[in-house]
Amino acid sequence: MSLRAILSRLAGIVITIFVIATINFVLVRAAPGDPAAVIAGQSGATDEKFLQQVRAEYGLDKPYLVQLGAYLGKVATLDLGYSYRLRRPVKDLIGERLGPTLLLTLSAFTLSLLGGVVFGTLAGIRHGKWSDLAISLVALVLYATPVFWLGLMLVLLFSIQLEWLPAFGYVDMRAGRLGTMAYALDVLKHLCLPAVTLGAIYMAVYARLMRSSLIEVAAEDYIKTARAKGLKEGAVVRGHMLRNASLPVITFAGLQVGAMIGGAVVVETVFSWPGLGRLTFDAVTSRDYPVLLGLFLVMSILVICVNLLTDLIHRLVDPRLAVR
Amino acid sequence: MKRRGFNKMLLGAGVALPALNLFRDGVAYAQGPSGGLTAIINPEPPVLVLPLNQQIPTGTIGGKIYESLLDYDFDLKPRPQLAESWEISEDGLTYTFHLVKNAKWHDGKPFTSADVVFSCNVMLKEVHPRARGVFERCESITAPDDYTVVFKLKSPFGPFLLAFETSSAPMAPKHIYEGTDYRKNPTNDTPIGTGPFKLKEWQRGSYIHLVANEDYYLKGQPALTEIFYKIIPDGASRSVAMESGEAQLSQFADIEPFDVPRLASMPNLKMTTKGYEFFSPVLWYEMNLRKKPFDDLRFRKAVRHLLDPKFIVERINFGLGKPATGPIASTTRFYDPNVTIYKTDVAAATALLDEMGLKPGANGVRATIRFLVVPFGEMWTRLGEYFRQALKQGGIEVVLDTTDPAGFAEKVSNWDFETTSNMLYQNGDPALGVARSYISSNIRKGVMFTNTEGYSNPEVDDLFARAAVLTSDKERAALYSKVQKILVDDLPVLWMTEQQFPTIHDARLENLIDSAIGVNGTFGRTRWA
Amino acid sequence: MNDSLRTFLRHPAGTVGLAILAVVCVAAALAPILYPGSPWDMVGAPLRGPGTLGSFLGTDTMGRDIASGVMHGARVSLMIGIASTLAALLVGVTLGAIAGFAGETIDLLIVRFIEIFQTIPNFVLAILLVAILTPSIWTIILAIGLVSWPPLARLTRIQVKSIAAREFVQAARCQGQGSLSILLRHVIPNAISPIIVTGSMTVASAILIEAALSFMGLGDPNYMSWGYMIGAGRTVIRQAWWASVFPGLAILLTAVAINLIGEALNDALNPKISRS
Amino acid sequence: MTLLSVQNLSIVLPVGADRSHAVSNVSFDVDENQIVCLVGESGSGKSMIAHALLGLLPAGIEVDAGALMFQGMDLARLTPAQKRAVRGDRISMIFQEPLTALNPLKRVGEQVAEAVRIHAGPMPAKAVVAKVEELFEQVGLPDPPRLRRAYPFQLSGGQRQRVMIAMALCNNPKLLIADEPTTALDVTTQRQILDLIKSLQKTHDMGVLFITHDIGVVADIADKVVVLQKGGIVESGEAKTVLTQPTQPYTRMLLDAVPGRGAFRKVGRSTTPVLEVRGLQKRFVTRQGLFAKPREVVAARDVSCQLAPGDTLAVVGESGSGKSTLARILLRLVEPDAGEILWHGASVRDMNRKDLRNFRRKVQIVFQDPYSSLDPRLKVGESICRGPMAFGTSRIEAKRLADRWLERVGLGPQAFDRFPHEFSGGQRQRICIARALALQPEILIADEAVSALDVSIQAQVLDLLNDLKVEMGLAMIFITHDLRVAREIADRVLVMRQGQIEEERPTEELFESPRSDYTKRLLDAVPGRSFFAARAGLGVPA
Repeated sequence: MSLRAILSRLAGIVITIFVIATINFVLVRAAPGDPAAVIAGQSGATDEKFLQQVRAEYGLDKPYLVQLGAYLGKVATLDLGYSYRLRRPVKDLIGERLGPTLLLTLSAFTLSLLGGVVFGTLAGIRHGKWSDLAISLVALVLYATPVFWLGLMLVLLFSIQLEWLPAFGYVDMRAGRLGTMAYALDVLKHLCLPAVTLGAIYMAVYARLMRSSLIEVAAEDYIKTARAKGLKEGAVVRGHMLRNASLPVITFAGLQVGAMIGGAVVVETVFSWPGLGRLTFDAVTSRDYPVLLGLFLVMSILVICVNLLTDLIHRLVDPRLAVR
Repeated sequence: MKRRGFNKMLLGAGVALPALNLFRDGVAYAQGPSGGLTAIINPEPPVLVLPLNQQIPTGTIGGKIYESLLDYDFDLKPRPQLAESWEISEDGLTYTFHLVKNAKWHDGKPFTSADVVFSCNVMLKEVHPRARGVFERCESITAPDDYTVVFKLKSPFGPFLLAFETSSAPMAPKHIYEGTDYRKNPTNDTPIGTGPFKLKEWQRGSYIHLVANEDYYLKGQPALTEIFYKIIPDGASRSVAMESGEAQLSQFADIEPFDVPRLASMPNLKMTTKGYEFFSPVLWYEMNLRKKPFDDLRFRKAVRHLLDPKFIVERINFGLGKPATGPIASTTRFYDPNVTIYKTDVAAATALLDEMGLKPGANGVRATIRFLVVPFGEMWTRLGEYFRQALKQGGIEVVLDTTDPAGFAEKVSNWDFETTSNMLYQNGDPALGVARSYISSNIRKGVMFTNTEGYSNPEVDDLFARAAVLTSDKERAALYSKVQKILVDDLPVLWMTEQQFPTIHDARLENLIDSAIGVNGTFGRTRWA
Repeated sequence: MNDSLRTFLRHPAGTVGLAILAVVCVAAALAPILYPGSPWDMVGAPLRGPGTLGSFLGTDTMGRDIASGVMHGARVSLMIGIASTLAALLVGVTLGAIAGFAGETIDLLIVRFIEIFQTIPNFVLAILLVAILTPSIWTIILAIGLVSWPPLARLTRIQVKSIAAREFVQAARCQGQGSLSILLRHVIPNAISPIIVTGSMTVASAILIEAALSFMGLGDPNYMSWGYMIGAGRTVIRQAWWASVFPGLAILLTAVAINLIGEALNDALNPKISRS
Repeated sequence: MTLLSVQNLSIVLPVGADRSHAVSNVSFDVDENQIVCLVGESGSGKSMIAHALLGLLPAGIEVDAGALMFQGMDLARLTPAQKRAVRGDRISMIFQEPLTALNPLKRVGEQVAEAVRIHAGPMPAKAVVAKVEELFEQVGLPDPPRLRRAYPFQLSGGQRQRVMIAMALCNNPKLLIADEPTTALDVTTQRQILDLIKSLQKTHDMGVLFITHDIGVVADIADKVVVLQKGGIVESGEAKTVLTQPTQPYTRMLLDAVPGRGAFRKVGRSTTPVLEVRGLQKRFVTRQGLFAKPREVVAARDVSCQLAPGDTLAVVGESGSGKSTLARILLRLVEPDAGEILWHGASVRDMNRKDLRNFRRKVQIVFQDPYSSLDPRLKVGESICRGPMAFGTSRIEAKRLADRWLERVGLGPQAFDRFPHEFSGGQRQRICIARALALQPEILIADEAVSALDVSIQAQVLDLLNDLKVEMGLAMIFITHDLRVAREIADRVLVMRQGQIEEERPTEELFESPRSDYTKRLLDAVPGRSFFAARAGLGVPA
């Protein structure tokens, strides 16, 4: 990638971030209700004097444009403001929750991508056979399953009936004392159900995509060439089909990251996972504007980052992009 | 579905997951207590500095870190806490408290009368609306020596001794807060109190870890080595936590009512509804009396006849609570059962509506009203749904509106609603927790938990005012009886039930609930059997 | 078109999908007849299991009939699914068509706009919109419509662009036909079938989004919807699995049916398959 | 000695196809050190035979009778493992599309190395590399060490095909199957590849089964010819015999249909031009992003030419020469960067919307791809009607017009209510012509209008165009990559290369005494040129 290309890419990202920041700001300010009253109401003291003080403190008494300008300026300096309700800097709040969400979404992302590619490949190379039918059917059903319901059913099965896995939470708080390994293992145990829940639906999506992509690739001339060379079927699949067929899956997966983070909100709610998703829901229900603004921005940046990552993977896999 | 059924299904589907068995032994939730307690907290408190915030979870955890001068038994009789003893002057105007001598703040500084004066006279007056209401009645608050505090009242105030509950008047360290912006004090993240537990770690969104305060002024306290408050925002997960033993204590509305009987019947768990006497919440349906047709007593009576408190107790609260007869809860002082009793009676209701001229329209609807659903959980949603279905029998159509907590507070406090439901704590005394909902001087736009329905009756105002300043319980009781009769006849709100909260805990926990504030208490004596 | 219909009907998945959807539609249509009155009515004892007299899918915590709720819920889900898809189509197809057919600058602007909307996590945006505008059936439709249009716009743009580059469009231009007439008579009709397919699938995803919103307590409290039922039933899942399992199955079946139909439509409308 | 003997081969098609067998009862031999050409038009089943040999038939299509004897074994009856052992080792194959035949994500050297390793067994990496570079050397690829590391998209079409050949040669196959290996290439490249295959065949003593639709190619390389039509053999035998003394009418027709053998056209006296182009410039710039370097392709550099009434100008060039862009610029479907287009002296570039419509009405175009140039959702009659109706003709009148034109292009009015997919490629191209002519244009631009058609159909369409031209006094711009077609139809020929005019001359002059080296190379590369020249010289009846 040339310097120019990198610069162009960065400029695009910066513009996107600022546009998103502006949209978020306008959207949230359009909400009915006086944020000052919200702060005051939550703190327990409600008199006009205090309201005024809060308004002044957060610049709520200034015109919208000034507020927007101030907000954008703060965003540029990575200052995401201060939570009225939780009395803490938004940056800290998000910082604390970022880890669990990254862990959840990245595990689910990896799981769905790997699972999708594997199952999609199985179905694709056995195109029309019963195993294809079975995988396609499961994928179809999973794809249509409400993610929260799936989570509930998994809890019912694995936590309540079988008692194999914890139903909720991030880590058993006593695990920390047993050493890093035990702690990590405990987190992993807690991660299983949420990650599977979140990943399963996307796994279905990617499996379907991989399957059709593989069937399409199988009809390509270079597969005929590979066969004409005398390659074994397995080598044809491994050496010539997989990489080519996974390209559209990678592209699509990059596009789905935003949706996945949306899914994380529901999954984190069902499993009490202390991540950005839960924070979002709490912030929406309590109209915690600065937190919302910060969350939207961070989530969008997260999506942009993962997009960049998938782009990079794409470049690694596809030499045609690397050279350009 | 039975466990066996599930297992069979799993095998039938050919899903063998032997690898997952590895985890099975690792999940040792029901591990024996080792001096520590794991409790549930919900929602996550915004801060733990009790003087700055009095939401329920802040009170529950803050009650371990902070203390006030007094504690109360189940009959709301004061007991010593930071005050060893106290005297009241004959005229009821001077209260003298003698403080414990060996109390220390968590940072090692001694606790003295200067801290009490600072808290009651300066800090709480600024940041704590309820405390301000009480301490503004004081002419002076002085400290003759390091361990004595004298409160001089402008006029007698019957329930003054009830004002020293932990959440109502938490003591704040003068050396930390004096002269600072309280809300932005950097130590707010590491609260400093005098209580038997100190904050060790707060893993936001996950848990709050308290450890025993070794310098606590009472010998042998605390008995527990640490308390984990696990933040579990999801109701079903909270039940699972209790069931699995991962958590050993839940309080207030942590466990959804329908789950309470099941958990209560589990052999390793115990349930009690004691320890909420100080709060004694009463649940009611509220109508905006400024709007038609709610200003018409006949309409309110008609609606009251359509509602059945027993249904709420049985179906919505699953037996937790009992029908309320009037504004004062039967668990507090001055309750009078001899008031008008409204029966559930559709015919009576329709007769009243007919009398008002509210005749059924072509579709059988007499009137359409809106109901603001309280956004605090399942129970509140069900209350709205029940209200709608109950009023339908009388031909009143109810449209439900939903909103978020902030929007709810804003709408109700700004009188922008038709009907809603609400529940208020009585805080130990009618003068502290009941009068505020009915006296006309407390019609304050923009402020929650005031006389938001807009009820105004000079006689009621007068009775409440007089009862507050009397010191004789007998005289006060007479006035409160009178006010209860008037209110029940006037129906400013439709009282439904006296709510009971279940405290569910590990059966091996001892001395857990021993005061009128129960789970908000210090837990200094709580220990494992 | 007849070919397409034949291909569609020959498609087993399409027939199964149609059959399931027909059942759902019949349930929706018959709900007020089989269960007159409101699904909120408390008709019996609470938490009665399925198969008991008078409530064959059981009752919930307040004694409301699950079967009645599922049937009435079908009306709400279908209504919201279709209405919000139409809203998304309106925005998406219009923007996509303009981007695909207009000049480079407008195209670039619209593409950027679409990209930005795709970057925002869409369910979170839906939550935000509904919460801000307060939950009601209209705000839910609006919110779902507003978060569902970008893929449709993208698809429309690509379709329109590729059709517009085809030689028959250039031929039409050379024949002297006007731009608007070319867009409406040649480009859109040829671009429309994948949009119809994606649109039909959007109905399924709209139903899922609505369910998730209701589940999180952001539904219209005056309409009994499947998501609400799961949300309300979830807390009693050990005592009354039927309260959340049946509405969940209803969502699942409906979404599966719509996706099956979409796939069959895809095959039927795809000239490569139907005409070879 | 016979290397391959195809005996009574039949290949069955799945139910529902347009015929029951792709190939039936086909027999022929390929000897060692011999090039056998399978020649036939589309649908003749020639590729199926090639694929059947290597067991690469698509799913659902199977050999149901006959034997494919190769070195004593029947290829049709091998186990999968045996098949793999033969493939790429003793028999190898090259395909039509060198771009799609190579895996786009793998370095070409690696793809060849793979073929080496499969059959040679374990080998040191260095030896494989050496082998690959040697093969690259053999097939005439420049700088093998560098090219070995290139990806397919970095190579030209000819280079890719050389890689394919290298891959095919790596295990010294006895038999090479070449399935239309030059069809997708430019004519000069085609010549090089043909020469390469021929020389390699000699040096490696291979048998080659060469599949092609172009009888010119056959004339250049074949030792033996097998003519196929609709899955059956029409005629086969020694190339010389079959080509010079065809016994079957179909073979004769194939030979006669090859364009560009008749007398040259007489150049009309130049009158005032209807259309004149001066100094046309066009660069395509694709912007990659805000700061990225834009990519640039020159499509026209100072292009000037003119067209008189009744004149036919052929624009000839290889792919990327800018000839199609020229057509689109003329119609203002693409805006040029600079230059003038004059229509009866009026500047087309300055025309307003109304004038432009009227101009376009007079200048109609027929496109290359008959499949994408008709709206698949419109009845063909409707497609024709739309034009006149756009200029105010009533529907009834337009329909009458359409019927007449459908009749005129040989389809008949009953075609009016049918959809494009019901027609063959040649028929569609007739419909396109009808659509263009229904507007009574003065100029007809044919953009590769016959390139996608089989040679027999091509001849018919060229005849039709010729007739119509004379009938209507049309001026025509004929854009083609095929010099033979240009010679057949044009009065004058304009040769383009990389957006520039190489030379513009009357057809006869250009063919008889080309001036530019490039034109000479183009002419030399025309397949079967000498054979057809000789054939014309021999006075074989046309």
